Amino acid sequence: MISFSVDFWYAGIGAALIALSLLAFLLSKRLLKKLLAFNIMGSGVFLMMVGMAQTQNDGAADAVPQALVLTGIVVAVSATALALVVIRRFALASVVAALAAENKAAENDAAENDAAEKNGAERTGSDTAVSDTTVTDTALTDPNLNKNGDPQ
Amino acid sequence: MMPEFTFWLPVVVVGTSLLAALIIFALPEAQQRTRSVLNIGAAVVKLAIVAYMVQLIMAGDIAETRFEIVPGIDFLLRADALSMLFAGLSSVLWLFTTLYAIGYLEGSPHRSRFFGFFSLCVASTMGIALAGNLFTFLIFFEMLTLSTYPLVVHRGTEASLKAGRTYLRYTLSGGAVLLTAVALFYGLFGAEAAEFTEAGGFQTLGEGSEVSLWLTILFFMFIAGLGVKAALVPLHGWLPVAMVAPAPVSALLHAVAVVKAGAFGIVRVVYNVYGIEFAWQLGVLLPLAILAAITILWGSLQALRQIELKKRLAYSTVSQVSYIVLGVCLFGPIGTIGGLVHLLHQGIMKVTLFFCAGNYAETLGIHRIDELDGTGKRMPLTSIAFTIGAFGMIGVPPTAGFISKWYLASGAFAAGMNWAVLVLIISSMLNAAYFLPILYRLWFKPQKQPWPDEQIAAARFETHGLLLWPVVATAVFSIAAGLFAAHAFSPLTWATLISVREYLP
Amino acid sequence: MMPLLLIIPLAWAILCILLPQRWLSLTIRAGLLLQVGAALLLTADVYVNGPIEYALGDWQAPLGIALIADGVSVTLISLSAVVALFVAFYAQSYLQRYEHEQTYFWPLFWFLLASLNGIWLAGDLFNLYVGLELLGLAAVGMVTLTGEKPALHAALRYLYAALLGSLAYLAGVAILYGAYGTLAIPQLGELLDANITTFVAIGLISIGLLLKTAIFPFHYWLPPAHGGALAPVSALLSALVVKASFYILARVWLDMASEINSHVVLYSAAQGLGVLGAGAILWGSWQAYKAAQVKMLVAYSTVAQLGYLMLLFPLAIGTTAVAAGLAWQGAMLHLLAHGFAKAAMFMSVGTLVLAIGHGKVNDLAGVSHRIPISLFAFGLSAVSIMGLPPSGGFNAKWLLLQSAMASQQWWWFILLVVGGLLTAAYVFRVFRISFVEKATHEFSSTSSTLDFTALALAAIAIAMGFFSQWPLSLLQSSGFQGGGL
Amino acid sequence: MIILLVLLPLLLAALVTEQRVRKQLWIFAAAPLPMLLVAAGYIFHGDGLASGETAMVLNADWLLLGVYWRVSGGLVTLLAVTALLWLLAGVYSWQEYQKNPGEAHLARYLRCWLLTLTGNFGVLVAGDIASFYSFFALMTFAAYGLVIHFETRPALFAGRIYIAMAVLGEALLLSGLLWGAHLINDDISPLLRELPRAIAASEQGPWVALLLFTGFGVKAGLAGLHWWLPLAHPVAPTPASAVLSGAMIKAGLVGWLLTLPLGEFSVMAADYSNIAWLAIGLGLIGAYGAAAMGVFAQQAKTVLAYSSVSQMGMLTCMLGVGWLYPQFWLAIFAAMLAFAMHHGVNKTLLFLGVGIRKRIPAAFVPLLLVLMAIPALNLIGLPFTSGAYAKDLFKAVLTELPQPLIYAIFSYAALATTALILRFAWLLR
Repeated sequence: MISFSVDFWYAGIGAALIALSLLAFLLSKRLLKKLLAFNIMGSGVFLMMVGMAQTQNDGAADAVPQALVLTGIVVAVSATALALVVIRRFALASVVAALAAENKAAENDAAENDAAEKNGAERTGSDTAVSDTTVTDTALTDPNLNKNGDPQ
Repeated sequence: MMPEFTFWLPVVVVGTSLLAALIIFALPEAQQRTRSVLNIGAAVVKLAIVAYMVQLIMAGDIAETRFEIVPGIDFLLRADALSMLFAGLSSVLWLFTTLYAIGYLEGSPHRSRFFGFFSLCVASTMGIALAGNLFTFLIFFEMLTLSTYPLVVHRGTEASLKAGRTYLRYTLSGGAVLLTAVALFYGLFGAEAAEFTEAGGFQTLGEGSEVSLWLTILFFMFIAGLGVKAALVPLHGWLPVAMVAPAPVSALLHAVAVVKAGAFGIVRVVYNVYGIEFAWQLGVLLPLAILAAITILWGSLQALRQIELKKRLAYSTVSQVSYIVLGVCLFGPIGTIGGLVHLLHQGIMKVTLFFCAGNYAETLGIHRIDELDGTGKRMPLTSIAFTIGAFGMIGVPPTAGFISKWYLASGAFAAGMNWAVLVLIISSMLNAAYFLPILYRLWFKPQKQPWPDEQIAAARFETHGLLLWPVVATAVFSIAAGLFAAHAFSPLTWATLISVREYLP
Repeated sequence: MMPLLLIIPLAWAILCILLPQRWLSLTIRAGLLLQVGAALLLTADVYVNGPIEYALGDWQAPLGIALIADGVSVTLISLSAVVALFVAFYAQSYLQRYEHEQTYFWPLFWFLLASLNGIWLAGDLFNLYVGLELLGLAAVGMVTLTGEKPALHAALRYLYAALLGSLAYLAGVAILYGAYGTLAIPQLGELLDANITTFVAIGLISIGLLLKTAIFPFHYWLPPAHGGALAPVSALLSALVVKASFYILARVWLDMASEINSHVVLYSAAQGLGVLGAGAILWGSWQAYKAAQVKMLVAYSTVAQLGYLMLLFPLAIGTTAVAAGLAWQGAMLHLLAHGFAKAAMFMSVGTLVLAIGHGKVNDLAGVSHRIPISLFAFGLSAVSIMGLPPSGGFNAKWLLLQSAMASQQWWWFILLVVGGLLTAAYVFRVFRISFVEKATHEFSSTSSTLDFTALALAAIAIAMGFFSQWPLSLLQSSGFQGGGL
Repeated sequence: MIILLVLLPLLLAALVTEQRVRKQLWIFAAAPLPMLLVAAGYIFHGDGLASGETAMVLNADWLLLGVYWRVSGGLVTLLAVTALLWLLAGVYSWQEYQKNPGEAHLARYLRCWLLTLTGNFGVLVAGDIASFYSFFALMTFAAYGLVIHFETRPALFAGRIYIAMAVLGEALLLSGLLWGAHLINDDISPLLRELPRAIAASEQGPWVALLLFTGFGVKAGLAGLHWWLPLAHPVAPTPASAVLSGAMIKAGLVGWLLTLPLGEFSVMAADYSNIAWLAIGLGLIGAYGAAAMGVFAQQAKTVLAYSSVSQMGMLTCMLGVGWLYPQFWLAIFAAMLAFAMHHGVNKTLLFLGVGIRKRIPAAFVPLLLVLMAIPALNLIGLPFTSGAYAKDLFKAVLTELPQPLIYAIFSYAALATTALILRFAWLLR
């Protein structure tokens, strides 16, 4: 019987969900978007797990997949919590780092200007315009793709 | 003989220097006295045990340590006649080199590190000597590379680091080739064929063409792997470059440890793995003899061109070690004796020469040959030792070199390889060509300019005691080894004992 | 006895959170000794009377959680117990400078240990999933400890890779459960037949595990994570964490799919895994040779060494029983030797960087006579990593060589030999610099426990060169063998 | 006891030191004395040694490769003469350096002198090949010290040529001896006396004989290999060149006599006629060529050097003839020995005369010239002189041989020697 019983529908939708969220996960650069995609993918897997299982012992409710899905959900929630904390801490750290970079740049300019006055060369004070990259924006982009070289 | 007692002898021999190495590493730099006592103590203990084992072997007994290390393969340390030859040489010369090194490195930095790796290096040489099968031999062969690298780069200058890099490039790739050969050998012929037996394991093998093809390929892979350390011609590049190391290191490397390990490996492979008769039937000995001959002549020619004393001695080592390889290829007991006895004689003579070079460098700051004028008068004892060593290298009687050249030549005649005698004679003349001018400068030329940098003034003796007496001792040894060659305890008799057992199927 | 191995670490994790600072070091030491004692007792038990089954709360399969302790898992338990012991001693003196990190390090350390033991003992796929997740979260937590931007950045990359991997793994498990109705590995072993669903399931599980083991194409997260973390953290990560997912991969391929893995699809997939391994060796060695930071060098070395482990699959699947047996022993011995050696290497490098203050390879000038013992520990561990005798690494390489020869797969033979040389290339970079005479930085003194713990682990790696017979005979008695010995 | 005689000079050499060498000059004379007395004792008193018999045998198989030294009948006279010559030269140098002690490098000279002396005695005494070659090498290398004693530019040049030729000679000699030793192939330390029989017995014999002939030829001033002789003698101190010419050249001859398959051995397997003819040819070329070059020499000692080469040429010719006709070998052997001793003694006297000529006041010069006329005439071979006696011995044998041509050339060689002696007298006036 190849008629699409209800369970296969669940499994099919689960698979579709997984595919879509995987796509979103890989393409997006923003950290939160990736996290959301991960959660959707998780629920897709759980849906598939429940859907697939029904076909075993002809319709009677089978406890095992339920238990598995429950544990899966618990694990997914804890993983998301950890991810959120780390993203927040990461954003904070990159703001701090950006500011530090800014004042270091400022100090260099000050040193240059003094040096310029000291050796009397008239130079147009081209203070380095702080590139107005929105600090929060860079912080939240996807760590996989941004290219700021070695962690050190 | 209680079997239990002889089980532990080989391990103790290797263990003494390992233990010494570990303790010395832990010793802080300042405790110079304890370190020297420990060094010399370990050397003496090792010498005593080796002497006892020699006496044991004479009685026909076998001291053996065996336990399974990898499924199907044993870690085997066995003291047979051939291993005692090499073990005896290294333990005697290690004692002298330690004394010399203590004197040579007086007041220089990082001596704990130096002596640690120094004893580690000798532990691996002992391991190589006592290895009972190819697997154990490979273990200690690689350990030797690792323990000698820090000695080569001991000074930490740019030149020694570059030398270390070349040294590694050669020895590690050689090690890789050897690993492949040993792995293939174990894979194809199993563990018992890889065990060193007195007359080699292969006479019985049927003449399957496919098998003998594999055996030939493996033979030349063994030679390539071992040839790096034995400084056969295309693979000798590291030897002259490693001359940057301090004198005791180049003495130990070139006279005892590294170079001899390679030659000893080739002796083991030809005699105890393949068996001389089978190797002769296989027809692999002739190309090896030709390669050795080329190395002999090439080494001597290169030595002529060198202006630095240690570089010239290095190239002379390249050519002298190939005498051993040539001796191995002379199919016949006399040729074997010649090869084996030269293993010892070259060790003793070359150590003397390097010690003298070290003395000249340390006392008068002489590194180049043209600075040697008139040193005969300033440092008579060292120069006499150098003269004895040089005459030994040329093969002038009654030095030890003459005995080995005598046996090599007679072996060559016996094996019908007359061209080998020609090679020996030409090489002796080349040796004369690059050693006699040095002797001429030592004795017959007056001192032109003041010494480059004279560190040790000429007190009652020409230089520091610890530098002088090892040189004199090894010089006396090389004369005694020649003069009393036929004596019961001489290296020659021991080599005859080995070769008799090789040819007694 | 077996649940003790889970209970002790979990209990100690909680203790470490609750206890005030003063009693912390004492309790940790007690916990460690208990842990090692339990591991050794279990090993003896398994060695004497073979594998043991234990159903938690005696719920039978398929619902209940079954713990299986056979030769392999017991060996790995003792590996993790011993490595954890030395890393803990190292961490106690290493973390004195990091007050803030100290408080969070220890709970995570015990969680990590608990999850590791969970994985080694797990009998069914879902248990493995839970263990994997707990392990991943603990590891990520540890990587974030320092709180600086690069560490957080690396932790995020690691987290996302881990999550992606575990979801793929879960999908595979779901399909398997859907198709066969059970998740216990022994039962699945009998039920599996070579059809498309099984291949897809195994494929998904493998991709998930490859991501978590950071094998060549998926290795991007490992170097920044292991390189950037604190020394004890990176030691634990490199030595144990990446091995757990490899262990599961080996169980899936060689134990669960042992009957069907001679099928052409799986056979060629195994060769594919081998190619990935080869890629890992070449790429990892090349990157290590180029790395400027010494910690990054050691991290890339891990990537390369994991490549050797992947050679287990092409050598053990679809080959004669002898070749498979040799490959299995070689891989397991390599896993053990690499565990000890890499932990020692990371610890010694950590001490060196701590003493110098700078992390670049060129800053190590003149280290050989100022911090000799750490460098000596680095040397000994390097000997095992390079696979030079007399070390555990060499015996492992030897067994893999023999297996490659027995199964006539000469390309792996050549790869193994060349791999050794490549490793030597980047290891001797460090040695070359350390022997330079004049130091470029002044050295702050470090406590000697740092040196001696690293030296102890390195010595074990070298000693395995002589005594590799004990673990190998232990593996003999394990329930499953690659290709059935 | 014999070991004491041979190694005594070696021990004395060890005693010589820089500071006390002035007072140790007596060693020059003392070193050869005991060997001379013993050898003389054997010749004159007691039963005397028949040629085959050996005395004072030393057999130490633990030394070197099994050492066997003996004083054999044939060589004991040569040993006595060599010891005598070394004594004469020793006394001369003792007196000479007694007068002007300011000589530079005296200790080194004395040590080289004693080492060369040991080598020379050793060559005559050694019975086994290894020690024979050892002493031969010792003599060759130590003589270098004598040749370049004054360290003038020509002396250094002569030294360089001497060493180059010596090394070449040693190489040829060593390969010959080794090949011969292999042919004996009984045990590892073969004896010299078994060499001729082994060489004769094997078919590679001619090659080995050629190697030995040329190897010893360098020392014996064979034509073509003699270049070092006329260079070394004039630059060396007088006693040194006296000994070089008188005693050491004979070592080459002794080598031939001991090793080459002469006499009853030469008829065995291969035929050696072509080598014999080579010897005769080179001998005669040497005799006449050296004389021709000697006549134009500028210095007295160079003339004497060329005269030595020419005399050795005649000896080589005798050897060649003896080799060709084995049945006459014993007679020729006796003639060669007589000729060698005669030449040794007279040549040494002439050399010493040249030395004395410079040292004594003008009044005594005519007396000296008269005294030196005796050895000079001896060399020319005037009737009733030792030269004539030796040559007649040989000529007696030659007459019975079917070789009229060699007889003629050989007798005319006396003319060449006379020309040389006249040139020598002219230079000395």
